[in-house]
Amino acid sequence: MSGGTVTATRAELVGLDGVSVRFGDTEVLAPTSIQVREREFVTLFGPSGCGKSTLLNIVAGLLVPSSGQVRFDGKAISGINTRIGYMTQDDTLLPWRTVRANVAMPLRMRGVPRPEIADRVQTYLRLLDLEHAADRYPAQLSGGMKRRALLARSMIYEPRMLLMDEPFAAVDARLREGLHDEVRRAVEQADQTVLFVTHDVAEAALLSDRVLVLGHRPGRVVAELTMPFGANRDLRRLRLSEEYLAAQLAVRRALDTAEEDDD
Amino acid sequence: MSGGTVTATRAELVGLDGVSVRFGDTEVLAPTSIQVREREFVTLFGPSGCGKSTLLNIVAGLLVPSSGQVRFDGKAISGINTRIGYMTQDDTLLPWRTVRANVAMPLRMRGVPRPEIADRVQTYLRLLDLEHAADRYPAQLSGGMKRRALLARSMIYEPRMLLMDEPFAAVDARLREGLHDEVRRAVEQADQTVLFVTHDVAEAALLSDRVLVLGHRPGRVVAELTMPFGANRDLRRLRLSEEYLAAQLAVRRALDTAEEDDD
Amino acid sequence: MTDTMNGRARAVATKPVLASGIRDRVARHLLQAAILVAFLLLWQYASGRWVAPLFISSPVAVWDTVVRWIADGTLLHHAVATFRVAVAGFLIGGLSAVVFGYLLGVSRFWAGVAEPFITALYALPKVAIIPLLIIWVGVGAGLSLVVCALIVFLLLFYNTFYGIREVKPALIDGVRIMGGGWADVAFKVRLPSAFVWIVAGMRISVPQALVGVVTAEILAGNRGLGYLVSFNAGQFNTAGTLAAVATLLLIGLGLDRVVALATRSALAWQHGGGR
Amino acid sequence: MTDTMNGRARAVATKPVLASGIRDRVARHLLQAAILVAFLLLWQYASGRWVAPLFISSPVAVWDTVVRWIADGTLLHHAVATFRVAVAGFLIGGLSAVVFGYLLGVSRFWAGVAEPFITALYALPKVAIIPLLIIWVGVGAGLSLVVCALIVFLLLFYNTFYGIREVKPALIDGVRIMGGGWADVAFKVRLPSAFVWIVAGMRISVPQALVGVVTAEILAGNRGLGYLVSFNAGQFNTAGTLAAVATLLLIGLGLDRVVALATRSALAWQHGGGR
Amino acid sequence: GGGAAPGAAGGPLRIASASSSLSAGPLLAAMALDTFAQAGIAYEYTDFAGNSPNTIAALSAGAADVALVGAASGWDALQEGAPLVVVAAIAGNTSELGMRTDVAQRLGITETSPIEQRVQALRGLTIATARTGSANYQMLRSLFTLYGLNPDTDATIVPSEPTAIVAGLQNDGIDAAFYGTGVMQTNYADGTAVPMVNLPRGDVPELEDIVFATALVRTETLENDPARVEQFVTALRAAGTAITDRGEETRAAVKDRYFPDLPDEVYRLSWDQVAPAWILDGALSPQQLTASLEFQTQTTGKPYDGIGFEDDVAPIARS
Ligand SMILES: Nc1ncnc2c1ncn2[C@@H]1O[C@H](COP(=O)(O)OP(=O)(O)OP(=O)(O)O)[C@@H](O)[C@H]1O
Ligand SMILES: Nc1ncnc2c1ncn2[C@@H]1O[C@H](COP(=O)(O)OP(=O)(O)OP(=O)(O)O)[C@@H](O)[C@H]1O
Ligand SMILES: [Mg+2]
Ligand SMILES: [Mg+2]
Repeated sequence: MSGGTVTATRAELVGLDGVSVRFGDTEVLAPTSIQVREREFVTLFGPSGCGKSTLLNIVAGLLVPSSGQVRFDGKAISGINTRIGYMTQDDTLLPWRTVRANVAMPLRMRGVPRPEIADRVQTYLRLLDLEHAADRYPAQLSGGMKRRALLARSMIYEPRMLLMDEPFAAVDARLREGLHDEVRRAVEQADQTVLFVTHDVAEAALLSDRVLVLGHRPGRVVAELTMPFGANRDLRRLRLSEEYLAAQLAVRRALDTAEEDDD
Repeated sequence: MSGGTVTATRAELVGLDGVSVRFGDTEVLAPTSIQVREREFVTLFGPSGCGKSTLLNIVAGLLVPSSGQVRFDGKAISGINTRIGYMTQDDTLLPWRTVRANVAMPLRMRGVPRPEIADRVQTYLRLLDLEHAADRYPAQLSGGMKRRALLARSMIYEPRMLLMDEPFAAVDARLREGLHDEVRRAVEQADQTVLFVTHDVAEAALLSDRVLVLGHRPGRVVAELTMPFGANRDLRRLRLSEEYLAAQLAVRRALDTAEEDDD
Repeated sequence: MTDTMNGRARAVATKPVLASGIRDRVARHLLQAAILVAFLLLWQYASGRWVAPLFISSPVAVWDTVVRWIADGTLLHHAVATFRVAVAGFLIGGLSAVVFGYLLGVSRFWAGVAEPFITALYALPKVAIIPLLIIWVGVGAGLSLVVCALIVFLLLFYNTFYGIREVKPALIDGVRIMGGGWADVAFKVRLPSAFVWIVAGMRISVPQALVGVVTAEILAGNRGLGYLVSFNAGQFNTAGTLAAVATLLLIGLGLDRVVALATRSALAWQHGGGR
Repeated sequence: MTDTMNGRARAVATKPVLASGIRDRVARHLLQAAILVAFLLLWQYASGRWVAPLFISSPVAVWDTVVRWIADGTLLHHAVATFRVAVAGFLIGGLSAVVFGYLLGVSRFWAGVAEPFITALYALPKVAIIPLLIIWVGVGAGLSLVVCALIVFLLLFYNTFYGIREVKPALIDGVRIMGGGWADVAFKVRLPSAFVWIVAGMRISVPQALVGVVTAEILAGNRGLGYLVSFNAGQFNTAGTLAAVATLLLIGLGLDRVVALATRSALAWQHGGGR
Repeated sequence: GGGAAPGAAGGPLRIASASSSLSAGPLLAAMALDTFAQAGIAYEYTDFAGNSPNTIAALSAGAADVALVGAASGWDALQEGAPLVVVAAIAGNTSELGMRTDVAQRLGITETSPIEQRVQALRGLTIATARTGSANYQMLRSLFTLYGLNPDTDATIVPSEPTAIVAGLQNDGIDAAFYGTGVMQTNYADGTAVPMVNLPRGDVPELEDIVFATALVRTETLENDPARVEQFVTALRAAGTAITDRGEETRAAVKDRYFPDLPDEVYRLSWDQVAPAWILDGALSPQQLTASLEFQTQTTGKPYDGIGFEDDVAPIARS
């Protein structure tokens, strides 16, 4: 439980107070309060349609909630939040640019010198196994390759915070393990904060400092689990450990309870 | 091993002989031969970009291979194959129709009487937990809900064969288990044949009669594994069994070998 | 149409959405009224001071003429004549444009073959073929109808054609695999998908339908608003000319509004505001 | 453009793709040539048999006139005059259309405010305001330029406007989150995305640019192909009229081809053929 | 742009003409023989394709220095207060009425029948004429009124344009046409129509004094640069003299320059028909003005009391 206590003492990075969302007559999100601290890895976990992407959109400043306050780094969010990287659930690669150009875009917008851009793009393309496809247009990529290009684009500028909506769903098992390491490293060494969405219990248990389990109709937080693996976890060892299995079981049980509430 | 031998005696439904695909200068698929028999559940498993979706497109008649023969039910495929249901990796819901209308579409095209359509649509919407969203347009759905609507649309007309490209990736764990049952039932009771793509080792092991492991650059079949669980498997029991864990390990090992070949 | 700010969706309670929508609309209409009034005042002021009334008349004089024409029925008589022909011409030209644009949009080969000829027809100054048209269809309403239908056809054809081409092929494939025939592909995929383009084309061609009729009436007509325009222009009755032009503008704007309303509900699916 | 059949992608070796592309293109050009020849033969045959030469002259007579005009420099002199003005008018009208279409496309409020005024301007028969234009810009090249730029502006404006509106908002959001400013959004997302629309608008407006110049030249001119048209029409010299019209058509088609070529490579990303 | 300042005295004289047809014969002759050079000025010519209002707009805006227009449009402009002044009368009545040969035969009339009978015969016919509100259009209506016909109900008048008129007479689309000389000569030549009412010849005495084409300048031009106006009129008169004295040569020069492709027979017919209507000295009499204005009042219903011989006709144009 040491991990939980460590992060609990850090400053708040994201604060949602009584945030709710309606689309027309439908209440999509009941008033919800969530806090994410600096360098914390928080996972949103819950049934499809419960409002996970909606919550990420709110933090990204893309959606103004119907009620409630949203703070980022102590200040109310007004307008698009440019201090984050957002790996969306939908494809937002620009179809008229090659993979390389798409991935380089955030750096060019930030005025990074060209040689450095080329270097960093190369690094990320290698990391995501996209080197051979660097000069293809999105229409020429496979489904998983598009997701990986998007992932590269959201990570390359090392933003303060990463919002990741099912980032590894279309990635094969082997590459996925490598990326798990990469994301944890981002939190532990690059001081990034992560808000993560997945449907994979194991993934949620493995990576998170905290898991928020959501229920639906309307969406709301029904359980909160702190993962006991602490910072600087060794994923390789953790995968084979008993406590990891126990954590998975806990997450699954929380989800089941949440859904039984519904029925 | 009984399952393997049972399916091996059935008639061929899909036959690819020395099929290869090039896009411009890139060889995407090396000459490959694959057979799928009637009422068989075959899973394509392999790294992202190895040509899994490409293979499905060929069976669907959407892509004409650069070389080789493609048979379906004994006859060469020419043009779109309308005896299949195809759950694509990309979103192909019609944005200008509601979920209900999208799901009903194949039945209306087949001239099914209206009351029957309404019934069957209702059944499938319930099965996929979409009843409450039946009258929304695709733009008003969450990512997972879109995938589920697509799934309903590809299954509702109970085609001879189902092509499913990562159908459950965005579906939560609980619903997924229900859908696993449903798909196996389609094979065992409705005499359907399934060609399936997933990145989830456990899912591949659990559902398949046969798993084809693909390697990449260029895509090709590097291993073939027959799952020993036979027809009429009880998924609930299987999930807790030793042989299931063993099968998963076998799939994972085959994949690892395939990828080491690459490097 | 109203509740989405640029790139930033709003998820607010139903009431406030409507309220802000109404507030926006009121602001918009007030602004438009202000611009219109400013324009009229400027026009009235300029008339006789900066520009001779012979050329620009004045709003008051135009208004007087319009009132007089309404009273004696002149306006109704000519407006109905023009309007009728314009509607008929629009329907004929528009329908053939959609059909033809569809057919060429789905066939790259025939599109390639037909395209230069259509472009040539399009590049032809219509004034140059008026004599030929007169031989074929005579003068009067027939001529106006043909000119109008031709103009509408050409404008709408291009947009339909491009719209049909821009359809996502994956959607078509999906429908064909489900067992959809060409009619399903046409009416369930291609046309709905091209609808935004077709609507844009309609907004472009509706006013031109009127302009086409009026041009033909000016060149060879004895009825209609075009006749009123040229009749008054010939007598340097600028107030009369502008009164006819103003009526034309109002009819054009009115038709445009009708098209906009008729197509709005059919495009409702776009405004899910979802991401 | 060549290797995708309708809804059915082809993944064949590089060689065969090209070969079938070339075969298609040859077939297309042969067919076009056949249609053209058939048309010319029919025209020649009909002339004097079914229709008086006064109206349709004949291909041979038109050809003779063209040859004569080329020899004595008439054609070059007038064509250059028209072409120059058309290009300038197209650039002026086109650029302002893209800028203005962009600005209104991004702002729903201002679009709502400005839209009826633009529609009104668009619905105005240009012939009705020619006297006003003559007062403001005089006659000659200035008048042609203004008429041409106005027509191009209005046609291209609508397509740019709709194109900018049709941009997927998620793409814009993505770029803004990455830290993109308005210029990034404009040049990296909105304009590339609206490009298909703008291209369609250009194909619509290029021929009309010529038509605009020619119309102005016909109405008041002493130079240009429009003058040539009206000068010959005034003498009932139909061969001369049609020779000028034919030259106009060729220039129009040529300009259209230039636009098509210039825009093709910029749209290459669409033809990935991927699904 | 051509909207140059009115005082561009140094440059060529910018002549705008509503039409390059033979109605403007004296001007065409002046340009073809370049009597302008003899008078000491250079000129620049713009043709307005039959549209007098546009021509007057160009003149008023300073885009032209002299305008040759259909007189009717000129009177309307003057009545509406345009600051213009007549500097020359170019042609009297040049209009003619031609009838399809078979219609004339059916009605049993010829060019030599009494004028009353010829006009009455138009009852119920479809008659094409020039654009609505043009001089020809108004002349036709006035012809109707003179002989007791109602132009709005007794016949169908279709505004049309030259090619369409020739075609209409050839393919039976119309029964008759009323237009300036130079159009129906094509039909006379090929036999599809016959001349029926010839106004240049004086078939209708009431319409004889009506002036059909005039040359206008801006009042300020006359005040600031009378010499230029005089040069222009001098050049016109020189052309008039040439038409009288060297008829063949002038006719050939005009054909060469402005009608190179018109068949000889048609051109000759036209020239001979319209020549009597030209006002070769450019002079306008008070009677002609009065007749013209009275005629126009009949057709438009408008009074032309704002126009006076002293105010609106330059001394150089008075006879
Ligand atoms: N139009 C195209 N042009 C060039 N290459 C293409 C094109 N379409 C697909 N490819 C390439 O073909 C390969 C196979 O693609 P495919 O979509 O079949 O992969 P996949 O196995 O389904 O991958 P994933 O698991 O990521 O969906 C990829 O490397 C892709 O880049
Ligand atoms: N524009 C809209 N109009 C109406 N309802 C909407 C709209 N956009 C989203 N919703 C609804 O909001 C709910 C939450 O959507 P959200 O995308 O946040 O779900 P999610 O938790 O991300 O689901 P998934 O796991 O499937 O991605 C869904 O029920 C969806 O139908
Ligand atoms: Mg989601
Ligand atoms: Mg795939």
